Amino acid sequence: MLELQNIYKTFEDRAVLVDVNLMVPKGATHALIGSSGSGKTTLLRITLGLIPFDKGYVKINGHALLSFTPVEWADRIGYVPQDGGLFPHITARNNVALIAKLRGWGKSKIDERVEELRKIVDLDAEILGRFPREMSGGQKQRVAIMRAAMMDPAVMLLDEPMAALDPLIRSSLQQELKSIFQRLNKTVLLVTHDLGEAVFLAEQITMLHEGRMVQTGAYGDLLLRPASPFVTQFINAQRTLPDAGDVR
Amino acid sequence: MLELQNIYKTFEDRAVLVDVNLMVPKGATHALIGSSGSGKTTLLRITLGLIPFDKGYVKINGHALLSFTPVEWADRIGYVPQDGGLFPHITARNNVALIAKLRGWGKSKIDERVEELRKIVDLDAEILGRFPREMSGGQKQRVAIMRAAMMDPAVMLLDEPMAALDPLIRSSLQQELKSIFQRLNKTVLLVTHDLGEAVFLAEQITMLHEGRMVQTGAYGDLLLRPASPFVTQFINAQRTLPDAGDVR
Amino acid sequence: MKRALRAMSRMMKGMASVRANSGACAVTIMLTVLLPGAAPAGDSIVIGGKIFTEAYVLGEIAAQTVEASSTVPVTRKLGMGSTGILFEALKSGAIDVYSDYTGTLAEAILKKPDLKSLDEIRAALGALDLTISGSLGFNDTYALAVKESFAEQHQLHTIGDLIPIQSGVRAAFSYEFMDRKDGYPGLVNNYHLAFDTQKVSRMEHSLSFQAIDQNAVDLIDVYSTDAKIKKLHLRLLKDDHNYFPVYQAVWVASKSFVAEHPREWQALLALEGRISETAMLDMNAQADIQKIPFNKIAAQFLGSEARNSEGWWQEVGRRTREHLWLVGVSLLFSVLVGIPLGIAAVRFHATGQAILLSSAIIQTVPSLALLCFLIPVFGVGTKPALAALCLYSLLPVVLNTFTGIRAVNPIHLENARAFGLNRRQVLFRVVLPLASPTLLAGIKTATIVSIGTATLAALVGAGGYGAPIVSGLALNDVHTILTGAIPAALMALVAHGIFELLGVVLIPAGLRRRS
Amino acid sequence: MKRALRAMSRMMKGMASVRANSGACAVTIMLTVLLPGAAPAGDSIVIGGKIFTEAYVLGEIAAQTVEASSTVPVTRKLGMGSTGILFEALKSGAIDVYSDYTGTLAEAILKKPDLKSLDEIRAALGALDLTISGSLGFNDTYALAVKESFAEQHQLHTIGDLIPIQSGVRAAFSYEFMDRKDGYPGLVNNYHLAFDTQKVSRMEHSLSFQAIDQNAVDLIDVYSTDAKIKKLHLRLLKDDHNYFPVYQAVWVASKSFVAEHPREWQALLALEGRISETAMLDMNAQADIQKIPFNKIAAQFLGSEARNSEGWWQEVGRRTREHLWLVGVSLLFSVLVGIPLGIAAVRFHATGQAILLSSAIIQTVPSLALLCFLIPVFGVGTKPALAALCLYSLLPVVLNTFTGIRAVNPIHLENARAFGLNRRQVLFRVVLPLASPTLLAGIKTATIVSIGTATLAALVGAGGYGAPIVSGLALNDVHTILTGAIPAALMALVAHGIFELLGVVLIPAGLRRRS
Ligand SMILES: Nc1ncnc2c1ncn2[C@@H]1O[C@H](COP(=O)(O)OP(=O)(O)OP(=O)(O)O)[C@@H](O)[C@H]1O
Ligand SMILES: Nc1ncnc2c1ncn2[C@@H]1O[C@H](COP(=O)(O)OP(=O)(O)OP(=O)(O)O)[C@@H](O)[C@H]1O
Ligand SMILES: [Mg+2]
Ligand SMILES: [Mg+2]
Repeated sequence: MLELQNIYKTFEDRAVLVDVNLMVPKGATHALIGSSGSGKTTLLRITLGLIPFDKGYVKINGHALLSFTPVEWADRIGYVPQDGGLFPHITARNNVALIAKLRGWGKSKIDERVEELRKIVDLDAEILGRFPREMSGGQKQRVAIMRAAMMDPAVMLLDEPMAALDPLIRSSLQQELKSIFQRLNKTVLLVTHDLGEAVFLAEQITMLHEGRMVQTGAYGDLLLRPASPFVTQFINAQRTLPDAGDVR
Repeated sequence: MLELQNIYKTFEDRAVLVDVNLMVPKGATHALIGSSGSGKTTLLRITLGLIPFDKGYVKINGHALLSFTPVEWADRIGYVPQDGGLFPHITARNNVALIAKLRGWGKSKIDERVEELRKIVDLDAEILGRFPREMSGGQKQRVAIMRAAMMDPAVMLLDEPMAALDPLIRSSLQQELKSIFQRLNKTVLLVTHDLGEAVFLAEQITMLHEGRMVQTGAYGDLLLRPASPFVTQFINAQRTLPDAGDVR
Repeated sequence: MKRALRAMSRMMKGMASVRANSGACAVTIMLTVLLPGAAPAGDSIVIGGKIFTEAYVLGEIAAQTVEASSTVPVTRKLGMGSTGILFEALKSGAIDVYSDYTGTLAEAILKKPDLKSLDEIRAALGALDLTISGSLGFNDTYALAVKESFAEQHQLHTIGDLIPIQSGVRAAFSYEFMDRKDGYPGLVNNYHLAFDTQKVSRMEHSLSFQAIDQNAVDLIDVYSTDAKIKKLHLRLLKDDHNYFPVYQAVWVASKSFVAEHPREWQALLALEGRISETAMLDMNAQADIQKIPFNKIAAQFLGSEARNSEGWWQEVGRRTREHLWLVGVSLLFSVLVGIPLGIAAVRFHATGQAILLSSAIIQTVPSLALLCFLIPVFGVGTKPALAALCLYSLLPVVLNTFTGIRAVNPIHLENARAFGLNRRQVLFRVVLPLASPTLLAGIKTATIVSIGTATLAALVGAGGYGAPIVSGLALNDVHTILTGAIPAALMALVAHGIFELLGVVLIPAGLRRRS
Repeated sequence: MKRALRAMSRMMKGMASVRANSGACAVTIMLTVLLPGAAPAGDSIVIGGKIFTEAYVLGEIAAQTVEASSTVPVTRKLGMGSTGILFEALKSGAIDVYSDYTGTLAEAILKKPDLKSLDEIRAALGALDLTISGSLGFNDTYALAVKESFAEQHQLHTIGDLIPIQSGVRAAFSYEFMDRKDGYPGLVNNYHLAFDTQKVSRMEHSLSFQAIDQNAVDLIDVYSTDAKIKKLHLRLLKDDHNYFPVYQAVWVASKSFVAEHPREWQALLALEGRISETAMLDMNAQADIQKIPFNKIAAQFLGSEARNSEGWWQEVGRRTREHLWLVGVSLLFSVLVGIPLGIAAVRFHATGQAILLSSAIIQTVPSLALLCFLIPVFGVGTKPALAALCLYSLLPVVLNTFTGIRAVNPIHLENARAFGLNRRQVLFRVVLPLASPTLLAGIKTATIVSIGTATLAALVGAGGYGAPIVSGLALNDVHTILTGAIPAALMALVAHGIFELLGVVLIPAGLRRRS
């Protein structure tokens, strides 16, 4: 269970998060949507203990962030940064395997796990030997997902993890992730701009706007019982494909 | 008019582009879609003259890339790199205004133009004073679009320019861009994973797969007369929002 | 430790006494451009001077004479390296007047050693837009000296007086005097002397004073105004045949100075014939033996009050200016040459390796050896010191420029090109700003190493903090050493501070961390 | 230029003659750990020796004696800095045997100057696990010398023989001899001499030889085996009262050497009493005046063939090893100390400024002054040179480490923490690899500066390429200078190459550019 209580955060006197409350029960997937600059990434970084915040509590299973060492905390959480955040000086494989190595995993165990994840994200084996600067945007993003999943953490924080993927890989990866989350009972907090993705993966959705929570609820709530006109506007803005019938 | 003829490109003996041909008439917008790692970004970089290629021609209005100096060529083209590619050491405003300054524009002319663009991408004025590391993903992406448009180039190459934007800003920006492209008769090559975006902005769509062109045509052609089952698969993979009716 | 100190002091003396080195000729291109002789003259009258006792005394006399006759401020640039340097300085207007000797002018500047008379020399200098005064009254040339007591005993006044006792005289002559045609061989010829060659020995010049003092010898050769003549109670024997070449002391001035400041030049000319050999010898002795400050000696001679002796603060101030000049120029060099070399090393692979290698190899030449090798090229003084400092400051700057640039993420270069920046713009707008922290660290290393190495410059008479350090080491006087060492350390502190500030100004804000 | 060279040569000599410096005491912690006296002994017998002519000759004699009696290879470590250094080396097993004098052992090592007899001294050394041989046959102490001719004339053989002519004798004694209780004052007392004090003068030791040669004086003090005694045809007056302290030459060995190599020790003991004062004086003269190589002199003495003189290649090889040792240790130091300091400077702001400042200030102490200051602490030899090199190599490494780390994009640190790397892991897996190009450039600068600065080490007798450079400068012999300068430049070349390779190994492939 992941809990965020009354989080406040300012950057140089500008309030970026104001009284954010969030509760993701164990095994649940929660989506965070909202306008650009509304504080989604900042919220994930706070949850990870990477940046200080002004007020509030972050808890896992009732234990506060501060009662863990940074390493213990990080070991509980898998993280996909918004830009992938691969280390530039090591290969994709080493990016994925780094922590496992440091935790003393054997080589065969690591290789097995990497292979398993590689299949899930549908990446060519050969690409794992490359350095980040030699990969395409979507390839880097998939490696970042592999890295986050490597240690099989109980909690996962994903910051627009599939934004750079083509529809085909994206939808199959969404399928995979959904089944993994359910099968392994992961607690997941997912930031996405793709409402379809949010609805497909998450039971609950929280909409953020200018650092404040506008509404939390299932998709149906947002659609049918919007807390403000902005919610409706936001949902309707998603551009859909024209139907076959509308096309010459 | 932007022309790519018989482009071949290998990275360390791996073929990345194979016999790519593309023709974007003056004033037209062309979308490039395709799977991750299929060579879309590479194709844009080749068009810009940033990396050498093995075979083929790149032409603007019938004049080959090689008959221009790099600076002349770059002055004709506006570019949004896949990751935004802002210079980390200068502010957003300076990123946008850099070339204009170097080309000797007056301060008021620059300020006016920046303000105009800022409104189009719907960015807070205050954010222009920040450094890239102090901005959110979507904010950086909008600054990158401003920078590409700053000098009002005749040709624009956009590499997933709106991937990190929320649906609301994205759809309004798509509107703005479409009208600009039409009004100012821009020649545009756009890479996107959002089929809706491709269909909305571009008359013609080219689908790339593993470095080869699979099909070029209007959306209707791809949908109704797919060159291969992969095309259909790709289009259908786009996850759409459930209708209101399907929701509790 | 003590011996080491003593040995160093000897070394310094050896170097400082390199007197009229022609030098300053085969100047390499870059360095000449950077080294305009010395700081420019400006609105004051600048009195120059060479780096030995007599030149300091005469320089002080000139300065005080001008001060007494004029309202124009006077700047003293005494202790400059060599005849060549002073000559260049005079030509370029960096100094206005200094003292020299007719023989030296004829030989070292005019390269016509057979010019003897003042008028001939003045005429020849006229072509170079220089002029000289008449003789100041003394002739600083070779002379023969005996002990007063010995002279009394044998009634010796002139060289000719030696003839009656010639077979019994024990003489010690310097190597130079023995070897020069116009030294011993000509002398014997001219005066028809017949010494007992068994009793004539060659000896290091400084040892011969010791030898005559201990009555080991009776007759030695000296410079006619050497302070030791007085100290050891020697008597000079008159050269009544005028055999020895004439080294009349004169003022040397640029014609423009004479034209612009006729009153001051008249005041200097008024000193013609006023400084006798005895008077000069006396003043040299006061300086060398009694350690009376030059300005007091000059004031006493001129009959005026001494201006206040240079205080501690003034000395430190002057040393600071000298040291800053040394460090500043080499810093400028390392920036203007080192950074472009570093950039070139990145751009052209083979050339790059060559550049990196040469700057590495230069660094392996030990500083004393480098200074020794540079003296024949640049003479003594600020120039060889600057040349050495410049060469030493290259490696850190070149290497860090190279490394810093190579570490720039190539994606930024690609983007810069994509947006239409040309090579220059990519360099100045993207590459250098992004590499600036590493670059600045290289320049900082070079600067601080320079502050340390510049203390060696005193060995070639370039002044700076090295001067008190070197003389302190020579005298084994910790207080004097610290007069140089503490300001040098402080300068390093200040440099550190300045580079912190420069970091704030030069490193783009986007790269700095808020911590 | 010539004068500068001569002055330098004098300086070198002054430094090399610092003979039995106690030193090696107040060693700072870090450096003692790093400097184990010299390279370890290994499987060969190591003969040590101090840095003056006689010690070289005796060392060569010992080495050849052992070689003749043994199959164990012999290593020569002649020319080591000071008694203290040799003593430490002996204790640590870095050397096995060297030659010394009873008086020196009593004073400098045992600190009991009143121990006189060989047996007392041997007993006292026993407690330190050392032993000595009997006297080799000569006593290198103070002695009085007169010219042979003068001796003949006055029938002088012993000091007592001076009494009849005492009022007429002109004497020149060194300052040290005049001032030491066991010098002149005691001598006069002991022998009831009554010189005419008017005729006794104090003089620099080296001058007194000149003075007696020129018949300026009749009597001087000397060391009893000084080569000049022979050169100037002096006669030593017998000290038949045994007034002067005894400085018997002996072999000093560690007990473990005696136990493990009894045969070799016996061979050395067989030399007891075999080297007379005249023989030693003769050999010193051969070395100093005739410039015969030490090994030839020793071979001739021992009656065997000289082993082949060290060839050019061998000398270069040895110099290379010495130089590498100097550069290697300081490089190690700069890596082991400089990098951690640089890291600390990033982590703790105030401490960081202090670290950067101190490494900057160290750099401003000029090398000659630093060496002079380090001699009292470390003695002469490799240690002060290493200490100076280590201190100088800090700044580039510290500054580049600091700069390199600060330039790492903080986003990578944040990500590393997010993935659960602890501080150490962040440092070693992310920060240092990303900063490695800048770091490596700093180490490279430090190394190459060290290769250059290490040539100064010859000034304190630490060998290396500086030795030929320094003696070449002294002799004004370009060929000899190049024997040191060219290999130093080549070493810089090789270092450059090695750092290129290191770059390939140490800089993570992901950061390198394919160009
Ligand atoms: N280091 C920083 N210094 C100052 N302001 C910052 C910093 N980091 C983020 N911000 C600001 O905080 C706000 C929230 O940023 P955040 O990255 O959390 O937005 P986001 O919701 O993730 O947006 P996006 O969807 O565009 O990624 C933005 O206005 C951003 O400009
Ligand atoms: N510098 C490089 N060295 C080697 N291979 C490279 C390099 N840059 C790109 N590639 C490879 O070339 C192929 C095409 O890359 P490109 O970036 O063009 O793909 P893309 O179509 O833009 O993919 P995405 O949608 O994921 O951004 C990929 O397989 C990629 O791994
Ligand atoms: Mg974000
Ligand atoms: Mg791409």
